[in-house]
Amino acid sequence: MHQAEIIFNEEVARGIYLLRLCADKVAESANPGQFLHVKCTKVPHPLLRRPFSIADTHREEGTADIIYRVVGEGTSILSQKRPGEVLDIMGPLGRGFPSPPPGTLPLIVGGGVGVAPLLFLAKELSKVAGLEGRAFLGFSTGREIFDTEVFESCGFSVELATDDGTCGKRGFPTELLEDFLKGEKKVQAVVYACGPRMLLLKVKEIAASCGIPAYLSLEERMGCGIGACLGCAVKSAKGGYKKVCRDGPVFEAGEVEIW
Amino acid sequence: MHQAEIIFNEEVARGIYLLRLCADKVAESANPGQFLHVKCTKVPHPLLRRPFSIADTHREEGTADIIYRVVGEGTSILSQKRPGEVLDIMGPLGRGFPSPPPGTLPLIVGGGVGVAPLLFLAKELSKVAGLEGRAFLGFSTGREIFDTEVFESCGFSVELATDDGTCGKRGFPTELLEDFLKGEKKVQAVVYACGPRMLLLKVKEIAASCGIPAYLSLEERMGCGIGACLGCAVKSAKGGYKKVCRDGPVFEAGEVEIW
Amino acid sequence: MVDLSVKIAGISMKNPVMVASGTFGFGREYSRMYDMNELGAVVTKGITLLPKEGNPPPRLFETPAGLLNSVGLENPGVEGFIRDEWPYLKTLQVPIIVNIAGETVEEYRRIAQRLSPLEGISALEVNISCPNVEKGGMAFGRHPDSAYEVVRAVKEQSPFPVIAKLSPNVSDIREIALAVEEAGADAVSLINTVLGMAVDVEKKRPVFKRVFAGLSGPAVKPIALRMVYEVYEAIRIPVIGMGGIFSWRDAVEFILAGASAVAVGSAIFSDPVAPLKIIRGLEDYAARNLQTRISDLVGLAHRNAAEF
Amino acid sequence: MVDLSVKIAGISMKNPVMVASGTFGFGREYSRMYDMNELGAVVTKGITLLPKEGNPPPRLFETPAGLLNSVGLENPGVEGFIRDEWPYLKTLQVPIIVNIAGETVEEYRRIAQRLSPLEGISALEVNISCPNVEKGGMAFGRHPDSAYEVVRAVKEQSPFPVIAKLSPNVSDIREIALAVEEAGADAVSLINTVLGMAVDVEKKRPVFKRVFAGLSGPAVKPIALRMVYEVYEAIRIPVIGMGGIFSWRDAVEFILAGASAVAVGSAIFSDPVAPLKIIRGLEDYAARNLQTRISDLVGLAHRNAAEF
Ligand SMILES: Cc1cc2nc3c(=O)[nH]c(=O)nc-3n(C[C@H](O)[C@H](O)[C@H](O)COP(=O)(O)OP(=O)(O)OC[C@H]3O[C@@H](n4cnc5c(N)ncnc54)[C@H](O)[C@@H]3O)c2cc1C
Ligand SMILES: Cc1cc2nc3c(=O)[nH]c(=O)nc-3n(C[C@H](O)[C@H](O)[C@H](O)COP(=O)(O)OP(=O)(O)OC[C@H]3O[C@@H](n4cnc5c(N)ncnc54)[C@H](O)[C@@H]3O)c2cc1C
Ligand SMILES: Cc1cc2nc3c(=O)[nH]c(=O)nc-3n(C[C@H](O)[C@H](O)[C@H](O)COP(=O)(O)O)c2cc1C
Ligand SMILES: Cc1cc2nc3c(=O)[nH]c(=O)nc-3n(C[C@H](O)[C@H](O)[C@H](O)COP(=O)(O)O)c2cc1C
Ligand code: FES
Ligand code: FES
Repeated sequence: MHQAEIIFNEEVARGIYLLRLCADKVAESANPGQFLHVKCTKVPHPLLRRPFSIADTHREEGTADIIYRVVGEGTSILSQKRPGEVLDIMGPLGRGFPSPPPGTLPLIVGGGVGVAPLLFLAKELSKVAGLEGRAFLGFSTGREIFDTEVFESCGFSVELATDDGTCGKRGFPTELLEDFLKGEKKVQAVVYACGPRMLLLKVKEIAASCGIPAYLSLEERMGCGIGACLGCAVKSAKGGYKKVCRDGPVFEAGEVEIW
Repeated sequence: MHQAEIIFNEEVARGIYLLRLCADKVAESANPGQFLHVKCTKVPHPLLRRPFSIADTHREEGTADIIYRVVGEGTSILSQKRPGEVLDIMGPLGRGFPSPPPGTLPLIVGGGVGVAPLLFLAKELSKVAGLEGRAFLGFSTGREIFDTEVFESCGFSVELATDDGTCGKRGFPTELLEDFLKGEKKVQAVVYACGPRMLLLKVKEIAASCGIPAYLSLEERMGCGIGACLGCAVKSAKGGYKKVCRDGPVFEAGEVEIW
Repeated sequence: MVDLSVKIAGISMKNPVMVASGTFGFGREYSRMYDMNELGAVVTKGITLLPKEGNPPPRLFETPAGLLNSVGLENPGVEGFIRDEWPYLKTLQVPIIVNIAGETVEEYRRIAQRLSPLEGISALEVNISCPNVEKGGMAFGRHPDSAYEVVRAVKEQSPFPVIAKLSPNVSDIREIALAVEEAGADAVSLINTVLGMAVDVEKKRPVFKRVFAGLSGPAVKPIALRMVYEVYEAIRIPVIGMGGIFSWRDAVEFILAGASAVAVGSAIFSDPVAPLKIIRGLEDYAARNLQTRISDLVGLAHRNAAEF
Repeated sequence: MVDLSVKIAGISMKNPVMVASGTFGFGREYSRMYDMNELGAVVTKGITLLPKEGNPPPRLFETPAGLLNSVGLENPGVEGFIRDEWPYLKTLQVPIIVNIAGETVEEYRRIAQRLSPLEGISALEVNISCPNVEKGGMAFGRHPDSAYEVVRAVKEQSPFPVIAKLSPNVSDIREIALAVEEAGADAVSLINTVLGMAVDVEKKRPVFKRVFAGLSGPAVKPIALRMVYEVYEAIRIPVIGMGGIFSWRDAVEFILAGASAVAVGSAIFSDPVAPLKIIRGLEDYAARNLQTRISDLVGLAHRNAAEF
């Protein structure tokens, strides 16, 4: 647990906010795919913390970013916080994305605000000299697109899709992934995905049918955030349940059942 | 019910805020002693509105003021609101202070933030040409004093008391009232009081023993604010209960039991 | 166009949103704020045989997302009601449901009798669940036998439909619901307040003189919803759902759980026009979900539970 | 200096603040965040005879100032507990209370038997109040006879003090408290979660697969407090109070209402160090109120209620 001062908290695309925290412990140790568990209020309602993926860190400045969409009470309270206010956070929590084996092509698939942890991933991967990758990113509409240029600056070639066709291809980023994989026979690749459940389901299918590994960042309602309450269950492929907060949020696609 | 824009909301003394609303309906019709029932949040907690006495109105500008002390969740939420935000208010509600009969001397006794409705009263009374009055005001400490000069500009001579003696006499404003009344035999006066329960109790006693009428502004926990829920009961001298929101908040001291 | 009208226990309402007893007085208080005829029905404050002065202050205490009340059924008595409140109420175009309470079965019977000539009453709501009085009230609603007796007695006297208002402070609310159904109730309404309390840590004593008080508001919604769901499966007469309804979403939850109509109580204190907003929200919801009649949504969660 | 220590049911605790079962796992999860030895006691997640995989997601749902859970007693079973969790727990300097649950009286008996050699267990907490399982759990806690039977069986087997954890989903919790006292319980703890539910208005079905779930958090505090107050008057064994404790004020309310110790549950999710803050708050409160022993505050609200 840390008390982290807010440095920046602004709308970066329609309904999407970037929040930058002064949190050197997080900046030092966070891995892409890990999350922060954020207390939005001091009063007894809403009761629970909110989990958000870490979207970036700056070790030198000791800062960490999250990018969130305003969807309910917690995120709307968050969006009203101003620089200088202090946020109570837990983290970095959970297990993040594994690095790709040398020589494999990282394929990133992100939907909406699910792009957030993939930004951090891309930045980390770009530290490997000469790394190239592909990013397939989907948004509802042009006005909700954010930060796609970051992927480009990290050495990823970016393809876009929007639900309404206002930008990039009309459709889903999984279709872009499929098209790409159809073209490349026997590519040594690994998929990293985050987004709505349907997206993850589709990525799992595609990866399985192409015989390449896929790492998915899952979401589940959370209580403790650290494996104590057993609230954030997801069905394990081997029977029983994994906990998103402790065993994930990133899982190898074959480990879990997505329904 | 009105949606009233906040024009001003600042700390005017330690822990005491002045909030000015753009609310022409209130400004037109409010009488001193009436109150506004203010919704502090849209979410289900805290559930109830908060009642605050009207501390001033400006008919020309269409504004109304409340002055509040931050004591709990509702007032602390209020204190964070900024100009431009819109507040949902009901009011003016309740029955205010009656005017003094011609020729009677108005004696104002206020304690702490209880001074708020008395400011409005003093301003209204000052509209009667040549009116003179006395104001006995008490505060915990010097740093919590606000707006006493307003009473002076309204033709009241002001005497101060503080609990800790940092300003004016060390003690309570009711002692100032007592001292004054001791000096003036058979004065034709009427007392207006607002403040903590002990203050009201004492004022009631003093006024009774001097045979002068006293009007007290009471506080009780409120639900509806308009007489529907029967929540804000105060024991009537005649048996049964009066409702602070509908029959008050201002009562003639003899009407109610203060315990 | 969505048809919001519902008919329950013989009462035709233009929409399923009522105001809960005790939170809307006798209507008059809110009449200056909006047109009450837009409501589905108005339920009056509880009426007893003789006037009741109610409990000493404090009567209200706020809790997390909730409200404790110990009003203690302050009311003008049935004669006072007929003299002072009914003349106004009967001019309204909205169904009026009169909530009644007694300390003995005989008292319930006599109130019902005394009200029976009042043409224009749409139904009696029999409060066997008030936790804030010394005698009667909730005591009747905690046992199937006494609940049966009270409802039976009222039903015998009343030319109007009878709604039994149930207490949540029981092990198994279905038992009570079955008993009042058997006694002839035309509908049940639930929940009344949950027995709770608060302690004043400075004075080191209970906040309320009567120690216990009734908890209402959003805090109790999950409990109320569960009870509506349970009761819907147990009985055949319609269920009127209430307890913590704050927004149209809450109202939809109750309807899907089995409520044919809903009542808004404590939320009115937060927003007097909450019932009207909820009516509009219901209409939009039904339209979005391609329902032409709101009544088609009643109990849908039961049918869909199987699909999990 | 305030003496915060309490001794209840033979357990010596350095302060009266425990963590509630199921909200603190087996302690280890929080051990990196602070020194657990500062707590009054640690209560483990509920243990069953055989491992239990728990309920399918979703298992949690937030409600106004509250939380519904349908974890379904996921746990490694008593053997798994002894193998994987006990070695760590026994190294702690804080009293460990093991929470146990079963589907039959026989299961409770066997778990108690299996745990009896574990030197260092401070007490067993017998969960007869879990609403999230198909069999057993709350079913036992809703009737005095079955509550008696379970507690009796555990008490016969257990060399450790036995705490009976009561369900709030009953008409009269005093009846159950009396039954478990008679069965030999050394203390009671209350409340477990209140039976509630939520409906997904988009999917038009219950949020939880098992439909009903357990409500905890500040929303239920007034209910829990009332039950502690009731039970304190009914029995002579000590009461451990819980349900919605969020701040030291809440803890004080429970203590004044009659709790000899308190447990913090859901609030830990909001703030893992809430229990520590509450301990400090209690200490300050006692000092401010010129109490040298926290135990002198227990039940004070009863004595002061008369003074109203
Ligand atoms: C590991 C993880 C990482 C996440 N990363 C991000 C991110 O980077 N950016 C972002 O915008 N969102 C992210 N989410 C989703 C985010 O947690 C929810 O949008 C947020 O909790 C909604 O809170 P609310 O109060 O605004 O909404 P409400 O709907 O009012 O929340 C009600 C309750 O449901 C929970 N909840 C609602 N939606 C979700 C969800 N999708 N997943 C889990 N719990 C939910 C809330 O936490 C809360 O307990 C992540 C979720 C998880 C589990
Ligand atoms: C007619 C009337 C006029 C008032 N005028 C003023 C004013 O001009 N300035 C001012 O600072 N205060 C005034 N008060 C008191 C003010 O309403 C409370 O200070 C405020 O409600 C506290 O809210 P909270 O959420 O900050 O405190 P909390 O203690 O968290 O409130 C909890 C609950 O208790 C109620 N409550 C707490 N204190 C009081 C109180 N003293 N009287 C009534 N209800 C209370 C709240 O409304 C709320 O429902 C007035 C009260 C009444 C009845
Ligand atoms: C202040 C107050 C007074 C009430 N008075 C009555 C009453 O007289 N008769 C009755 O049957 N219910 C009474 N109730 C209970 C409500 O009608 C309703 O059942 C309960 O409050 C739950 O709904 P809510 O959470 O929407 O308020 C009262 C509730 C409140 C808050
Ligand atoms: C996620 C969760 C899991 C729980 N698991 C158990 C359990 O295994 N055994 C038990 O007796 N109580 C269990 N409880 C109930 C708590 O111990 C406690 O009685 C209840 O939550 C009320 O306290 P609170 O409002 O402080 O959370 C659980 C509660 C929660 C929220
Ligand atoms: S959130 Fe508690 S175990 Fe994952
Ligand atoms: S607050 Fe409802 S009657 Fe006064």
